[in-house]
Amino acid sequence: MSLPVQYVWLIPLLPLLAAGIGAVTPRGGVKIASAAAIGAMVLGFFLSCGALATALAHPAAHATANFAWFDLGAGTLRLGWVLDPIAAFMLVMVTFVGALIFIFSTGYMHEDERAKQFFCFLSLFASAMLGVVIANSLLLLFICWELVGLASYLLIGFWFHKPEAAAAAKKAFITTRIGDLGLLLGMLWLYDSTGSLLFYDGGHGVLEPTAVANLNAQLVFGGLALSTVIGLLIFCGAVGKSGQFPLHVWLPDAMEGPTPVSALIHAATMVAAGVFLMARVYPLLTPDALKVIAFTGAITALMGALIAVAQNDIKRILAFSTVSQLGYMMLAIGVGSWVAAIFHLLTHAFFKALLFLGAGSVIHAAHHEQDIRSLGGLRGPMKVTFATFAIGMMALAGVPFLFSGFWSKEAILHAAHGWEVSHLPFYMGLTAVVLTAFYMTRLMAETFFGKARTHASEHAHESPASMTIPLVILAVCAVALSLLAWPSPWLQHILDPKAHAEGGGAGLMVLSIVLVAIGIGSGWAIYGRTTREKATSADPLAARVPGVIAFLGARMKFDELYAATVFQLNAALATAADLLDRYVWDAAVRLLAQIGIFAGLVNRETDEDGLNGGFDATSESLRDTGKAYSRAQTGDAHGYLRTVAIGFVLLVLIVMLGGRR
Amino acid sequence: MSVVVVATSASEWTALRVVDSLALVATATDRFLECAPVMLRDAVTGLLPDPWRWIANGLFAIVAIFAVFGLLFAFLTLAERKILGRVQNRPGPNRAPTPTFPFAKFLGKIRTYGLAQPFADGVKALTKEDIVPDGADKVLHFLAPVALLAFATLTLVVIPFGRNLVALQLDAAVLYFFAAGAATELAVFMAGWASRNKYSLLAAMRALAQLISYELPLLLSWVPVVMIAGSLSTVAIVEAQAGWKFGFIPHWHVLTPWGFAGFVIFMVAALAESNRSPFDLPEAESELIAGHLTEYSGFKYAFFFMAEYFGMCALSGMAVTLFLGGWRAPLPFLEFIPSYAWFGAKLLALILGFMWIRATFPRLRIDQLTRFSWKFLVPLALINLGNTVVWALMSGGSPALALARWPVCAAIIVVPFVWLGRAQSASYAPRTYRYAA
Amino acid sequence: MSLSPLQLCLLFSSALFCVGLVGALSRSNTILVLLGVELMLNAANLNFIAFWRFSPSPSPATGVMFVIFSIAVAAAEAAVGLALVIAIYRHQKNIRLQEANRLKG
Amino acid sequence: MILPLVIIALLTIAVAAIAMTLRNLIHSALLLIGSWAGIAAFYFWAGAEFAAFAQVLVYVGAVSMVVLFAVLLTRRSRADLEVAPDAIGRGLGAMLAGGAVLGVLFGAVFATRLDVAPTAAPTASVRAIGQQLMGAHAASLLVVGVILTVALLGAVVIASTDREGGKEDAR
Amino acid sequence: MNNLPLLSLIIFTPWIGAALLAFLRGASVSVTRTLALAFSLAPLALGLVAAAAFDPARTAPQFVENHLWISALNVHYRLGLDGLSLVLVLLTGIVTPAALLAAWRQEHCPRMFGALFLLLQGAALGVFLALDFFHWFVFWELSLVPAFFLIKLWGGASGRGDAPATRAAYQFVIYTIGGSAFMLVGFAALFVATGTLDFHQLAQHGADGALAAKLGASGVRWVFLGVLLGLAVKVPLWPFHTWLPPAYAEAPTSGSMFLTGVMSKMGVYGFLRILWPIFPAQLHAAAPCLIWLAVAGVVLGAYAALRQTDLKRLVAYSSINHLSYCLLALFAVAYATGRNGLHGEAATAALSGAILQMFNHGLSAAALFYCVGVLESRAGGKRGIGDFGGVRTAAPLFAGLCGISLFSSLGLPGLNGFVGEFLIFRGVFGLHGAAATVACLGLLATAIFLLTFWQKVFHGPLGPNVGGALRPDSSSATDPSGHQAPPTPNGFADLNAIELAPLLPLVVLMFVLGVYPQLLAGLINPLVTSWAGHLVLP
Repeated sequence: MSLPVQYVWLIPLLPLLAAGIGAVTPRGGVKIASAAAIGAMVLGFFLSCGALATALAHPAAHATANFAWFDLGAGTLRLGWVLDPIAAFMLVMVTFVGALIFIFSTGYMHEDERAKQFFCFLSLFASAMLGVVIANSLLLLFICWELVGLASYLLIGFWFHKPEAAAAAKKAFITTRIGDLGLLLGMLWLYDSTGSLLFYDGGHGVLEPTAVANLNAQLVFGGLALSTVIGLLIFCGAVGKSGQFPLHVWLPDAMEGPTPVSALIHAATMVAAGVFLMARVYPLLTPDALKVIAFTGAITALMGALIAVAQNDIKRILAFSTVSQLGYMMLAIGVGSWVAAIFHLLTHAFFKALLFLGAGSVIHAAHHEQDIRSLGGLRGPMKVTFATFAIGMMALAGVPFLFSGFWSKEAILHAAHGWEVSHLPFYMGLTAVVLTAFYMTRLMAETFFGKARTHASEHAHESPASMTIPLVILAVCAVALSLLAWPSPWLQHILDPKAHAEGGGAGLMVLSIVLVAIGIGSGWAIYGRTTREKATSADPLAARVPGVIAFLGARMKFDELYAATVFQLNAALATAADLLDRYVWDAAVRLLAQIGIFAGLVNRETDEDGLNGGFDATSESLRDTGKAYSRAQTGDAHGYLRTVAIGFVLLVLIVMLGGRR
Repeated sequence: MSVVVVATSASEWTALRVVDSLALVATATDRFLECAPVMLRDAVTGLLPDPWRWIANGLFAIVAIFAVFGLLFAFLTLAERKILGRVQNRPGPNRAPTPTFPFAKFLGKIRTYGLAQPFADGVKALTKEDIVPDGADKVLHFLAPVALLAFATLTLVVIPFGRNLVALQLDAAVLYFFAAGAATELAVFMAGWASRNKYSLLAAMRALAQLISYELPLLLSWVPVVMIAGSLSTVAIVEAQAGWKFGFIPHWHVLTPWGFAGFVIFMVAALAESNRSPFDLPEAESELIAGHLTEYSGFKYAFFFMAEYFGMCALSGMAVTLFLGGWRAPLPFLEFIPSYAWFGAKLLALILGFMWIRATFPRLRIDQLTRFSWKFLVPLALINLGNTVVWALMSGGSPALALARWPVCAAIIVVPFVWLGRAQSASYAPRTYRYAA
Repeated sequence: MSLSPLQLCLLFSSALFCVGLVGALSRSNTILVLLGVELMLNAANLNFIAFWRFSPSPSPATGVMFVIFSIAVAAAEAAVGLALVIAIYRHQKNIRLQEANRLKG
Repeated sequence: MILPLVIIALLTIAVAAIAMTLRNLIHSALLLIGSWAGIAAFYFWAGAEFAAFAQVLVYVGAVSMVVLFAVLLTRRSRADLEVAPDAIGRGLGAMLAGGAVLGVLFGAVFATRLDVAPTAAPTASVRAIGQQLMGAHAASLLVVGVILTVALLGAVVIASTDREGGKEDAR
Repeated sequence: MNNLPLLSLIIFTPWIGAALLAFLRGASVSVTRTLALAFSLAPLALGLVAAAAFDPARTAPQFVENHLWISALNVHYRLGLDGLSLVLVLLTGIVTPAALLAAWRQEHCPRMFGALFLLLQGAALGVFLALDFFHWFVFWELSLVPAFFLIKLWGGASGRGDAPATRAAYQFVIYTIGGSAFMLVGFAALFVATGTLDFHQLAQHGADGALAAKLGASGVRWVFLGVLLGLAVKVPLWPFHTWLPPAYAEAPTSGSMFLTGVMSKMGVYGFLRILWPIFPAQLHAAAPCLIWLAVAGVVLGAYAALRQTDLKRLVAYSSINHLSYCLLALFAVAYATGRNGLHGEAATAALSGAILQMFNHGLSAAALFYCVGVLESRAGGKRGIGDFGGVRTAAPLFAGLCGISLFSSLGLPGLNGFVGEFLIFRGVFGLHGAAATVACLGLLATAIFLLTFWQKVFHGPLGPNVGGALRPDSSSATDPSGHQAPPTPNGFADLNAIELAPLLPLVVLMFVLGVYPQLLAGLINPLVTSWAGHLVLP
């Protein structure tokens, strides 16, 4: 079974149709909407497998199908699809994880009366995301990218009657849009300098050597190559979408959305789109640009891990962990191993989706209690959730050998270690490894061990099969994805056959295993051995270093910082614009108007006295003349007719006699 | 297949051109049945010298029309009574015995579903006393039925009853038809006024108001046909409807949005013009006894009756000609049936429709009647006129445009129809059933 | 002297015109006056047709055209005129023309 | 070809003259309709088929109805239809004026040499008339259309009652 | 069919309708409304006929009607249709019926309202089709009259005209007339110099430098400034925009729809049809300054919108912002004219974008004004941004459609707004990169204020005018789970069929044009390409 690139558009079309069906079904039609959505995803998954088969047949080729969108000038504006291994892997991942999360949602959302809309939005999202993956044009990618943002906006704000949700949705949209402006500018610049936006176009695409060489050759301000500037502008978009420092602030707030959304969009797929984008445009990226990317990624990884340590909301912890992991991926791209980034992207998608869904299962069971301090002891009643969550946790923490996360993380660290420019990102990454293991252990310990600390967690029960089955499948995958890298680095060969995997990473591997052990051990020592008694009792870590934890707990005060700077600036600009209108331009207009009114007053005075008098007299005489003539009107119709007849006779006589003469 | 008409003589009566079958180009359908009427005529008149021949032809046509439609009238009255009877769950006339004069002794009375009823009625009408009221305007009282019948008969002259079967082929035949038809109003008025009976006079006034009101939609409804066919000649209009699209959809005007609308308007107006129920206000028996017929009896009364049926036949025939493809067969393989049979079938179908309507609809009030005409039919007919223009404008272009004109034109007429209908029914208070459940 | 057909037509129309004129002048009933006027109009129309009929080159049907327009205008005139009659009747309860002289100067 | 003309002319004039003198309004109106029909017959004789039908349609079909309606609407009893005899003086004046006009017209007709050669009757086919109407006379046609519309509306407005409510139809 | 004066029909059909309505004194309300609607739809139908017969490949005006009108002044009645006109004619054809439908429930003298509206429509169509300054100007000024009465008599919070509405109407009319007076003087000078008022001939004079030779360099400059002023006020170009927010805010909903949907396009059309072809050199000289005015309109317009509390004013400012994009595109093209190495492709993109943006903005802004109008009518005349909340709970359908319009307005890909904006930015970036970069700020601010609008009005718990007080208990809104949607209130009804009618076609078009912009691009592309191919200075 294989799916040629000409038909690859079917894959995003299916969920789009499902979204359409969802949109037009009446309010109660949850069954129809969910069936359509799941069906579309499952079918899409099979098609994606076909696409993968096609792509794997010629791993080095970028099969494209370009088409004209509309006439522009002498030519047309062209868009297109591309099918290569990276896209195919993404397709399979998105459809597979998506299908599972959709199934999970039927259980999770079954109480919500707007669930039908939920599936509609989810399908819309899936469609747009698949579009991002297979777009062969930066413009088409941007279009789908924005649509992904819209779907994310709608889903974060799904419970829009909660003001926090509405605000979080808006924040997410605006923050990512800031990044998107960079992307837009980069795109415009790219278009302007190459005349095309197609990635691959038989030698004319922007990612192909001719265009890249051309871009590298052009220098703009500061001696930077044009491609550096464009690459960094595009990276802005990725920063916004993938929650990189400094635009990461929206991602934790986005957890206001329903948990499946967090799993699908804000863990597995959409936030990874930024990484995917950078991997896609990797040929454009110059070493200068890569430096920026690497450091941004490293900072993000470390920062996310640090903040996660001090969070209490189960979803927030996972959210910051996502930020941190995305940082890893960016780091991988920055240090030149985009394959490692994609590998981590894939594994992360599975185990983070698993974790989120597990968290969703917990939340669902605990009647929407999300604070880990209030949970506890769920190991007993929720055995399946516990087991799968533990697998996810171990994959994320990088427990060696058995879990896919270990391999992908290892690949990144390996690449970072081999980066010639600086070793600083590598050390930051290592620190984050320890922290990751630590906070995940804390999360496990607080949530599943110890005893139930609130009423909600006491009465927790295992979730229905529609929720647990996806968990199990994802857990299996979280383990099985190790096969991509081990026993042989298969993915590496497929994606980037030219680069050869360097051997001799054994020492590094040992180091990271030790670090993971330290993280888990310290976590267990602090939180696992002596579990919390009451929901309100103090955090053991916070008791030791209260200032640091408070600072981290407040998410390093980024929101406050932005509120004090960017928001203030924005508001000031708005006020200035408004005041300018009201008191400068409008006042000028009013002044002119007053001058005009004054001139009119003067004019009226002269007119009334001077000019109007003469007309009255003339009119009077005209009226008298009219009176005199009206007497001829006798009112006798016969008389008129008679007069006419006699007049006619006279006229004829005059003419005839006159004619004789 | 075109009808070539050659002027029969150089007389000044060139406008009156009687179709001469000998001058016709032989058509593909020269089967015996198809040509039978014309051959019959030629058998009678063919031997006469040329100047007399067309007069004889004319006379023949007159006789034929009177014979055919007289008989048709007779049996239509019977059909109407029978149909009304069936609708009202009673048998209708079924007892008139068939005269079996020479063999009466052997056969006794044979009752053949009342088939002899018309003749019985005829005899009765002939033998009845002819009553003229004392104060009546005697001349007009006498003239009215005669004039009415004369005008009604005149209209039949220009209808092509079949291939080559038109008594008088005029350039402005449609105009002629309605000019002659308009004169019938006068006769109705004369009857009502001459009777010196207040009910009759009221009926005459009503008839006048009604006929004027419905003259307009009637005229407007066929203007589109004339526009599309490009001719006022009935023969040419039938020609314009020749042929089949895709080989099975006839090019009848009724099968277009404007044509359908025009047909419906035409039929409604025709109902009113021929004083048929539910527009039979001039002879509303529950209010006006028998309207303008009150003071008539005997054969004058029968004349009125005859004129009514003639008028009905004429209007239906015109509707068939204008909208239903005239004497043309609906499907190509049905062309073997002679053209006049098709015409007759369509005519009868329409007349039966008249009867069905009479049996089922309640009578309108006079204000409802006029309002219906002025506020519903006339605007609709005018819109249909514009609609036809749109149709014609869109017909020249691409196939897509030609396809698009269907929904467009349908919408142009359906939307006003719905809306005017709503406005129309909104102007009446909702009917309350005070004594019925 | 022998009359040409055209002259005959013209005499016909003149006679009709005068009949209408006399009617319009002599009758006091407004409706009859109006009818007289109509008759005069028709007589005028006769001339158009007659001249068209006997003109040397009658191919452009100008005379007919005139008559058609004239008929249309006459119809309008009749409608308005009779509406006026009804208005007069409503106003003065009879339709004697000589009494309808309120607007005299 | 003269004979039909003479017959038509005499009949028409006679009918019109009788109509103008009758005292019964209805009879007057009906006879006038007859004279209009006679005029239509003249048109037919002259070959103006279309004009003839138009004459019948408009005069016999429509104007006559309006006239009869007006007659019936403007009387209160049957006796009203018998018009009171008109003043002798006005009748005399009318005859004088009419006679003068007649004399002048006849004089003009006789005095002018109009013996054109008799030609074959011209024909005005409907198509030709239609093309002229839509072509050369399109503007006039539009104007006439407007006039008719205005006249219709005007007639309705003039004849409708001024009473409050005013919802009843004018006709 | 070829002899049919199609363009005259397009212009005068609404006027016939207006005359008819003016005389139908006794007609019932529904009759008048339907008549008005039908006559306003007629230009759309005729426009579609024109579009069907239109040959996009020919860049010269088509369906030309040319009659000598006033021979003494060499004034011709000259109409013609090219891609630009066609797009705007279609836009007018769409927006006007929608606006009339929006006023379907309007009870205050609907007959006059409809007549004025049809008058307005005809005038706007005339502006888009005229090829001679004389009657172009007649149509231009004539459009002000009905607009004035619409604002004055039906504007304000009561819908019957009040003091602020009157003030806004006067300001609007006097400001605009003031601007066009300068334009008239300018054209008078042109006529004296060249003896013609034909746009095409004037453009030729302008292109080959004959104009400058006849009028003198400074003379041309003054004339240019006069015409510029007239058009700039109409669009409006920042800082001549202060009439716009009050006028749009005080106009009745349908009036705002038309004002923003069609009348604002008249100004941009004037720039494209008159100013640019006749004064290419002058515009080029002024462009460095004008570009920054347009950028100011983009950015400051958006930021000023951020500060508005009146929803109508907010949307009005968004109009300033969006129209400034069109001008930005044009000025950038004028700026780059004659420069070496000019990208014809960029100019094409900018001009196409400007035209598409005109159409798209017409749709989305009309839809947004309509949505605000619905809110206003539901809340009894209140339209503060804080007067609502949670409308999406109460009226999901309305919220959905309004949201689509809103996202179309902020340029979400997949909806129509994106295509135009992308093309404009693509063009402007190639022609004047700095301006494009700064203008990007406008995109951001647009997103912020539109989403704030959406959040405050539609999201959150039920607000004061949405039946919030009717809710039995307020605890469910703060329910952390969010699983329990609050009970549906009965204070704020969702859209009914009649209210849906104006919005739905607009929204459908947004989708269609967003996905398949070729529908419009195909009509204008050859024209724009030929423009971009003749970018030379005299």
